[in-house]
Amino acid sequence: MEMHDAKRVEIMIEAPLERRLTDALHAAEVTGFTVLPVLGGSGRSGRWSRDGQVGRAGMVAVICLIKPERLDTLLDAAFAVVEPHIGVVSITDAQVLRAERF
Amino acid sequence: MEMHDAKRVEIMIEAPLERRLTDALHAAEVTGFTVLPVLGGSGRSGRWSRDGQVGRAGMVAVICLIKPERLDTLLDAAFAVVEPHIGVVSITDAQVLRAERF
Amino acid sequence: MEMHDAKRVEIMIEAPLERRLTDALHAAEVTGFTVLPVLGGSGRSGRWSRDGQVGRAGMVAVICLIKPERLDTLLDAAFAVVEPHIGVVSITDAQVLRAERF
Amino acid sequence: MNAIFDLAVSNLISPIILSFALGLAAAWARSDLTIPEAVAKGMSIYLLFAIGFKGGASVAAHGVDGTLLAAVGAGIVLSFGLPFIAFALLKTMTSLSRTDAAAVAAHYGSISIVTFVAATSVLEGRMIDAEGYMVAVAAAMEAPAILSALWLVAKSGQGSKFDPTLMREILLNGSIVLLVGAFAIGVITGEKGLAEIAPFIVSPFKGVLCLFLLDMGLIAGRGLRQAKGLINLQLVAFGIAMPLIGSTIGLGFGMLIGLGLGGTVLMMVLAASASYIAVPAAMRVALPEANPTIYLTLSLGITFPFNLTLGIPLYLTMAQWVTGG
Amino acid sequence: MNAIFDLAVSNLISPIILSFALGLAAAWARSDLTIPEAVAKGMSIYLLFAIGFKGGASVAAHGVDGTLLAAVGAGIVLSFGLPFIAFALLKTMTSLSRTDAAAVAAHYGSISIVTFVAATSVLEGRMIDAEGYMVAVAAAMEAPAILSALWLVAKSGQGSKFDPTLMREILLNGSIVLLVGAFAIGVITGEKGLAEIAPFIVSPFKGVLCLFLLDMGLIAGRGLRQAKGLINLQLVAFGIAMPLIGSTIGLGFGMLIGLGLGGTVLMMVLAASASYIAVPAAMRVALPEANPTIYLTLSLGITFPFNLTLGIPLYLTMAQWVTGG
Amino acid sequence: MNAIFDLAVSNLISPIILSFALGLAAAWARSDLTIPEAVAKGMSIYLLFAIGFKGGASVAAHGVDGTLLAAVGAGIVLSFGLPFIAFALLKTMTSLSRTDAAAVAAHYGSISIVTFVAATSVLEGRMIDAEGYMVAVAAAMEAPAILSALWLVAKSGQGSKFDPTLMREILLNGSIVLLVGAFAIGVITGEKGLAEIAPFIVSPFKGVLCLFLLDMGLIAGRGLRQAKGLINLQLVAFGIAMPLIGSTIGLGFGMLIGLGLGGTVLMMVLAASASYIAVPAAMRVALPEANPTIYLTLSLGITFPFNLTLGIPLYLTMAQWVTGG
Ligand SMILES: Nc1ncnc2c1ncn2[C@@H]1O[C@H](COP(=O)(O)O)[C@@H](O)[C@H]1O
Ligand SMILES: Nc1ncnc2c1ncn2[C@@H]1O[C@H](COP(=O)(O)O)[C@@H](O)[C@H]1O
Ligand SMILES: Nc1ncnc2c1ncn2[C@@H]1O[C@H](COP(=O)(O)O)[C@@H](O)[C@H]1O
Ligand code: NA
Ligand code: NA
Ligand code: NA
Repeated sequence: MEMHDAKRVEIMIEAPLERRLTDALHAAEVTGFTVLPVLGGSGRSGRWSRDGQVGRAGMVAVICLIKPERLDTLLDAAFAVVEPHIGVVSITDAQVLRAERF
Repeated sequence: MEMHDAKRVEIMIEAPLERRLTDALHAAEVTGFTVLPVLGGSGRSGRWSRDGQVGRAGMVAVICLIKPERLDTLLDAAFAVVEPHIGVVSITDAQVLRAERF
Repeated sequence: MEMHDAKRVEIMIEAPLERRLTDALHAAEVTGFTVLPVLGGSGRSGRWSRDGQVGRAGMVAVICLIKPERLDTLLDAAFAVVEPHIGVVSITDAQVLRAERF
Repeated sequence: MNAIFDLAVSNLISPIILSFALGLAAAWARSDLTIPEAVAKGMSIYLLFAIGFKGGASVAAHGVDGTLLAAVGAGIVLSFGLPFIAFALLKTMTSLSRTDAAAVAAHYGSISIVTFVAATSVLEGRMIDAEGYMVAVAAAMEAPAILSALWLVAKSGQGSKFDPTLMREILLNGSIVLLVGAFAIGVITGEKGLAEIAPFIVSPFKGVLCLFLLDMGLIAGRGLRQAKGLINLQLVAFGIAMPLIGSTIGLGFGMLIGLGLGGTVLMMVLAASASYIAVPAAMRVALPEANPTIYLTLSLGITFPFNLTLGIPLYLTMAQWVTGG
Repeated sequence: MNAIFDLAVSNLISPIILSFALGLAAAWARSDLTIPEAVAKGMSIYLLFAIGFKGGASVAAHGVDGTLLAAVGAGIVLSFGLPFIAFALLKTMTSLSRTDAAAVAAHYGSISIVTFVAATSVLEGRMIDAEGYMVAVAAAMEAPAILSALWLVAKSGQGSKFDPTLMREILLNGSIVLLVGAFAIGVITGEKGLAEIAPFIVSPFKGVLCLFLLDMGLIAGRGLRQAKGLINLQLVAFGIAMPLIGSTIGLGFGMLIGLGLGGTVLMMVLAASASYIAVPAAMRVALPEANPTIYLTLSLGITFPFNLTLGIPLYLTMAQWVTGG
Repeated sequence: MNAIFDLAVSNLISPIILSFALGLAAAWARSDLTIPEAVAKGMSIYLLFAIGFKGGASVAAHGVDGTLLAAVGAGIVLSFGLPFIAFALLKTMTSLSRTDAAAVAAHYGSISIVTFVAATSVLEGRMIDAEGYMVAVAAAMEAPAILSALWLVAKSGQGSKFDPTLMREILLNGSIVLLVGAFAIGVITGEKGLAEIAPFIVSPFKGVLCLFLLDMGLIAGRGLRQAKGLINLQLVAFGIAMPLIGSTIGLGFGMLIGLGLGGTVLMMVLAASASYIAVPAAMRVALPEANPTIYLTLSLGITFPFNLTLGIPLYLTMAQWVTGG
């Protein structure tokens, strides 16, 4: 099956910032992404868990598959939102089917 | 620790098709996979969110770790289900512990 | 944007063992990780789904981004917990922003 | 005319309708108010269980008059038939593609159980009895429309869409199974069973319905926001014309088989309402090329609020005129 | 015999049992009906809180007769002891491995709170009072069986399974804490506290129980589907014999310590029922080699429905015979 | 003194408080008892809807006396003003950074709707009427405090924190929209609307509140565990002093605008309580440098339990002394 190079970017960000991040991605014309829920975690600011929470607590994971040449645009847009906040950005080499979608 | 090469395939697919996909994987003797929930996302068909939904709305992410030589079998099986539908398939090089499990 | 090499470790483990795993990671001074919910899956022990479950059933996915040189520490700690149990450990090469966080 | 107007106003200022309006408004203003998916699903399970059970218990109490089978049969015929009318209307009034039109048609042949429940509330508020087995009619009308739509698409040479897994999924859809199952439990355990669980399925029912409609309002509002540009005047006109046509046909069937006033109104409401839970999921599987934004916006964003606010009082008035009730 | 039969039939046509049957049937037919995990957990929290609170308030109202401590003690002895009987039976009747047999045995020493709740409903329906503190006995019986099972495995030289984290987890298990905590709140706030929240924990209780049993039916049904092939006749026989043995021993203990008719029946039900929430999670940690399909299918797929349908009326009849009540 | 003591004791042994204590204890003991996020959110939606609706219906029933606007105005002034007092106190009493102090101050200017609800329950238990529109005052006090805190930070030259998206988010926050919306529905549908859904929003209310407070106790307990070391005596002192100051000012405002005894107590409670749902989320966006552990522990771990147990009876006694009620 024909596969095409792509980058898989995974952004863990605080839930209250989700809309800001996805708006920034849209503004940068990164219109493909998927948001996954996060149950809990641990980092420099300690452990946390979503159990029993009521407000927009916790984090979400935003996953973007993107053409390699558009990676920098994405990272610039994402980083502007994530930078003053806690959160983690990682990038992996990937391959995708149906390249016309990215 | 001893590690073995593997492929990590991530398939984002509409929730109403989940059973068809996993049945197709089983039929192709791909019996190891994990299904993650998805909160929302954005693509060519616009933005969506799972909040407040009642039916089998939204998407799920199916993750398969598989021996590299079995990748094509998996992709053929998955693609037959995904092809007419919206959804994204990505493949990453990975390594696994306990190779006997894959 | 400056990126730094890292390893992305994904551990799928039974939910009743989550605390044991995260405690073991902490004990090994791996203090950064994120826990994702899992809806269901399939493996050598058959298919399962979280729907309608009441107890601490099912699995969770624990994701750790870590400096390559600390990978072995992490794997040793994780493996000690996972080994007698069902569960899957995979490792991918990744890159991260803000390396000082890892 | 005055009567409809009064009825409409008194209908509009009920907590149920206002909760829906609150949801619409909150979504429109882009508030972050949301109901968790699990809670929304939980409420829909509650509503289906309660409405099914109450219908069954009522059948157990009042006995089955000869019209039960006729009513279920009429429902099935309506569900099979309405999509053809909807399809013809759409091809005439709008510029939707064949597939999109068929998908929309499937929704209008099927039913919205929440509209049904809201109508039941209105009838109860006016002390109008309705045949308990109308719940069974509702269940019977969920699925046939999907087949008609698939047939409409297959006919145009796009290949058969009928696959047996899909058929099984459609017939054993969770909401059908729950509605029919709860109905059967109600029939078996009767008034005694109802008395045991009435404090759960009767007393708080309307309050749960309010929160559920708040959620429907939120989803409809978000849908309408996103559909801007896609939904033109012709589509809106269809979304209002179709329930009027459907309810009129429903009225005819109701009279024909001799339903009482309440049952006739419910038959009209079933014919007038459009699915937005079961059918959309089936369409994603069977007609993935059809655009979900169109059918969801029409059924949930246009027809649902129309029925909820103006439709139900209108259908009641029509039925009263005709039956002289 | 006729009496049991009547009791069994009237028990079988209750909304509670039929809801369970509906769940079983839906799962069997592979319907996509499911209850969201969060809703199922929410209902289980509600049930534990309500049953604990009501038990406590009843103790506050009727005072504690001298048998409370004896009953709790009896419960602990039963929970420690029953696994040995179950284990011996399994090694005789079936070909399960030592570890699998021990894991199953742990489940049968522990209890199913939903079976307990269903029995309470049956007693209430027959106006039979039961000692409120039986809830405390239920809580006390949750954990000891696990220790017996670990001991059975350790004895066979497979290394000690006792680790202190595990012990803490078992004792501070959410359902034990909630049951005991709600019981304590009920004791402290008494009838006055109960009156304040009765419209929440008393009136809708049975209805919530129906939906919860629908969910249990769905899970049991899915489990039975998957266990085909693994579950043979011997295992089914064990799943029915063991509650009969357990209940008989429970009857003896109930008589010995002088419980009333209601309390004796509940003691029998506790002894007869098998855990399917707390113990499975503990087994995954402590005995990961044991096959969860076996113990879950036995406790939730065989013993639970047996107790729910035939067991409870049978135990009641037995207790009535013996106590002459 | 005896009166407060009696009130405090009778307050402490209510199911509501004891449920909170149970949650605290379970978290402290590291039990795995948790309430699913979706269920907790569902309960909070229920509570907001119910309290808003009941307030509105009460306004519809008793009419609006001239003090409604004055009360809302007073609430806004309090919400804007209290953060300055809190900030000054924190800079004097503690060694928090400017940003941390401002973030904490925002929480104390805003309100805790659950504390408000608990106070309403206490008043109802003592048959003390309160102005229904105090719910509107509560809604009006949610947001202004955030602006004061941002201003406090901006003033120190750390750059403007006011961005329009944030302002919209704060004002259209889900809990404000739901509270105000339900209040409006209550006003429009009045006693008639309330009667329709009372079995849902009135009867089971207190019971739901118990489970919700169990959850709050679990979260507070887990928070306190993790905050060990970060929370020193000065911070604890602030967490108790601030509600005393706030309630006293609230008392003054209540007297000034002529609220009745019930309304005055509620105004005191609003001034005394600290947000732990809406404001924390806003702070994560607006002041990410501020440490959430500090403000969450103070508001949910110190001030909330203080108000719940000792605060409310104390404020009631104060108001009774002053109004002679
Ligand atoms: N190394 C890591 N790997 C995976 N997730 C992380 C890592 N570090 C932080 N996170 C996630 O990001 C959140 C905030 O991290 P921090 O800013 O370090 O407190 C944590 O609670 C985790 O959910
Ligand atoms: N580039 C992408 N990266 C990650 N997820 C995507 C991407 N494109 C699409 N998706 C997911 O797939 C869904 C359907 O995509 P589409 O068919 O483009 O509308 C979206 O709503 C996302 O959840
Ligand atoms: N190859 C795989 N890829 C992804 N997830 C897997 C794989 N194998 C097992 N799993 C997950 O691990 C669980 C237990 O696997 P097993 O021990 O093989 O039964 C499964 O139910 C899946 O959720
Ligand atoms: Na219809
Ligand atoms: Na037992
Ligand atoms: Na305040």
